[in-house]
Amino acid sequence: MDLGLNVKEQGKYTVLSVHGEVDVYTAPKFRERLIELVTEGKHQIVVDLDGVEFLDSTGLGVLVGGLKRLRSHDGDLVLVCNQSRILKVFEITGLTKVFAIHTSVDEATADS
Amino acid sequence: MDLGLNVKEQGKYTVLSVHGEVDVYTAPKFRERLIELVTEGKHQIVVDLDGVEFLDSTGLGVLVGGLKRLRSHDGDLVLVCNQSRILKVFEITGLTKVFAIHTSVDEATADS
Amino acid sequence: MAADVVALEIPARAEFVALARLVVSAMAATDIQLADERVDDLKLAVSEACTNAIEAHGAIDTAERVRLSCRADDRGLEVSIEDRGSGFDPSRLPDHPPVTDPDRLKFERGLGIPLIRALVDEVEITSSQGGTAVRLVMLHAADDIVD
Amino acid sequence: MAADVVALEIPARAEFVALARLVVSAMAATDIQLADERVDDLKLAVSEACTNAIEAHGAIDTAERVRLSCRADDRGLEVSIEDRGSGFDPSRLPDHPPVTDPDRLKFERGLGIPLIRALVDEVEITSSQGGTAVRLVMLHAADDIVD
Ligand SMILES: Nc1ncnc2c1ncn2[C@@H]1O[C@H](COP(=O)(O)OP(=O)(O)O)[C@@H](O)[C@H]1O
Ligand SMILES: Nc1ncnc2c1ncn2[C@@H]1O[C@H](COP(=O)(O)OP(=O)(O)O)[C@@H](O)[C@H]1O
Repeated sequence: MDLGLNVKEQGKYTVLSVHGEVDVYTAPKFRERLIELVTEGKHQIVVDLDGVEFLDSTGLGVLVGGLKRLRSHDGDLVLVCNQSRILKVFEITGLTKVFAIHTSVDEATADS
Repeated sequence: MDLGLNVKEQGKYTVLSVHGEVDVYTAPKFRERLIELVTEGKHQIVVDLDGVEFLDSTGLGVLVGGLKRLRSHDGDLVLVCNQSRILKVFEITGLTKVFAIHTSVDEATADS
Repeated sequence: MAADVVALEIPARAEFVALARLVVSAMAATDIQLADERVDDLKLAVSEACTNAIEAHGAIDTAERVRLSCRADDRGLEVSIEDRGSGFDPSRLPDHPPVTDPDRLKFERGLGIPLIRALVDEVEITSSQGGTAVRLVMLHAADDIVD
Repeated sequence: MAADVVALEIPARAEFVALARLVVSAMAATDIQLADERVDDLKLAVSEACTNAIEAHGAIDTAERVRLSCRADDRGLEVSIEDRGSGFDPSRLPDHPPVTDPDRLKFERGLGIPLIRALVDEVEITSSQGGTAVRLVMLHAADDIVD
């Protein structure tokens, strides 16, 4: 099982697109990439979840950890997600109130 | 798991395209469709295996059974197959010498 | 319909959780009465429970495998996940702060069991010092059941 | 590398052979040393052996499940398929007529075990009146082995 991670810059934002399954096996790779980006000074991060086929609580933990880290740098982490089964997981855990969730990368980076 | 079976006429030939996995579970459906065609008087049959993801000895048995039935009606059953992993199964079992195997439906029906 | 039971044993390592999900998908595919969305919910719940089981084995460093059993019958699909970890008390899990509280961000973990409870129709957790069994049921007709 | 072992038990019914293949694929996916083509060959061999096991249970009408065990280690991937059917004598299977003989067309069956033997690196069949065990091995480096 593979997790794909692609990074591109869009205006003042760094867009991290995630592909594949995010679970306890693949989450460490995702977490490391996020931390790397923050360390490189990218403090406005958009995580695009539209290529994600599966996301469990370990994946949610990586996102919450990333958001916390960015907030401590006065940065932000926002999401792009249009898949109902993924959105549902954010709703159940109340994380829709913690993350700004956009319908496209363009919308998420509109103020660039 | 689903087996897809599509029939079309091409000149004097009837082309049966098989999609999905042919194993002990799906082979009966395949066998019945072939027998139906022969019963309807279709005696020149091309079985297109290019959409097949898996084929085991049960599938080979269906093809051998079909060929036998058609030969007894002075008909024929020829194959279309370009996938090496499927061709390998015909080679191992010596069935490449029993079936004419073509690289396209057009080639298989060229004398239509 | 007689019950179909598939049993699976996996090494207690992270890379095998995907296999548990795969078996649930495959089992669900033979059960046309469960909508895709409900199968996805069950897969997520199974994945959470397997992750916990694997972590429980990791904590005591045992080579024992984690056992899954999937049962399809008239009622629905039932999946049990069993481990030989040191157990826990499911009634004493910490509550999360309300989502409006900034403290919420402290919680990178502890979302698994709440998710499981929200996603499937029946959850039964039996735990002792010798291990934990989580039984998850997705019913064919959840609407018939009074919550 | 310590061996990883995954065990699977399936109802002895045709629709579960696909699940056996799926588990072998998933197990093989964690083993980067096996080329895709060799994994396909192993899947086909496992599928043939499971089909035989399921048919053996069907013949004596038992509700027992068929057991698979997949083991990945340094040597390669090993899959065992066990049934509780009434067994057979693998050394006494009929030979097929040569492919040039028109009689060849009489053989719609009996291709499974020849395929298994041709596809995997090691095959061991142990059979008695109480059941049959087929052990299939796909080695990482088949070339090192003298045939
Ligand atoms: N199978 C288990 N064996 C032992 N402890 C468990 C098990 N499942 C859950 N727990 C305990 O319950 C806690 C909460 O689990 P969960 O809600 O899934 O969140 P997380 O696994 O992210 O901590 C775990 O941290 C663990 O202490
Ligand atoms: N697991 C088994 N238990 C009992 N008999 C078996 C088993 N596997 C194979 N056989 C016997 O060997 C024969 C040949 O098997 P095979 O080559 O796979 O072809 P087929 O299954 O198409 O007959 C079967 O017909 C059956 O009689």
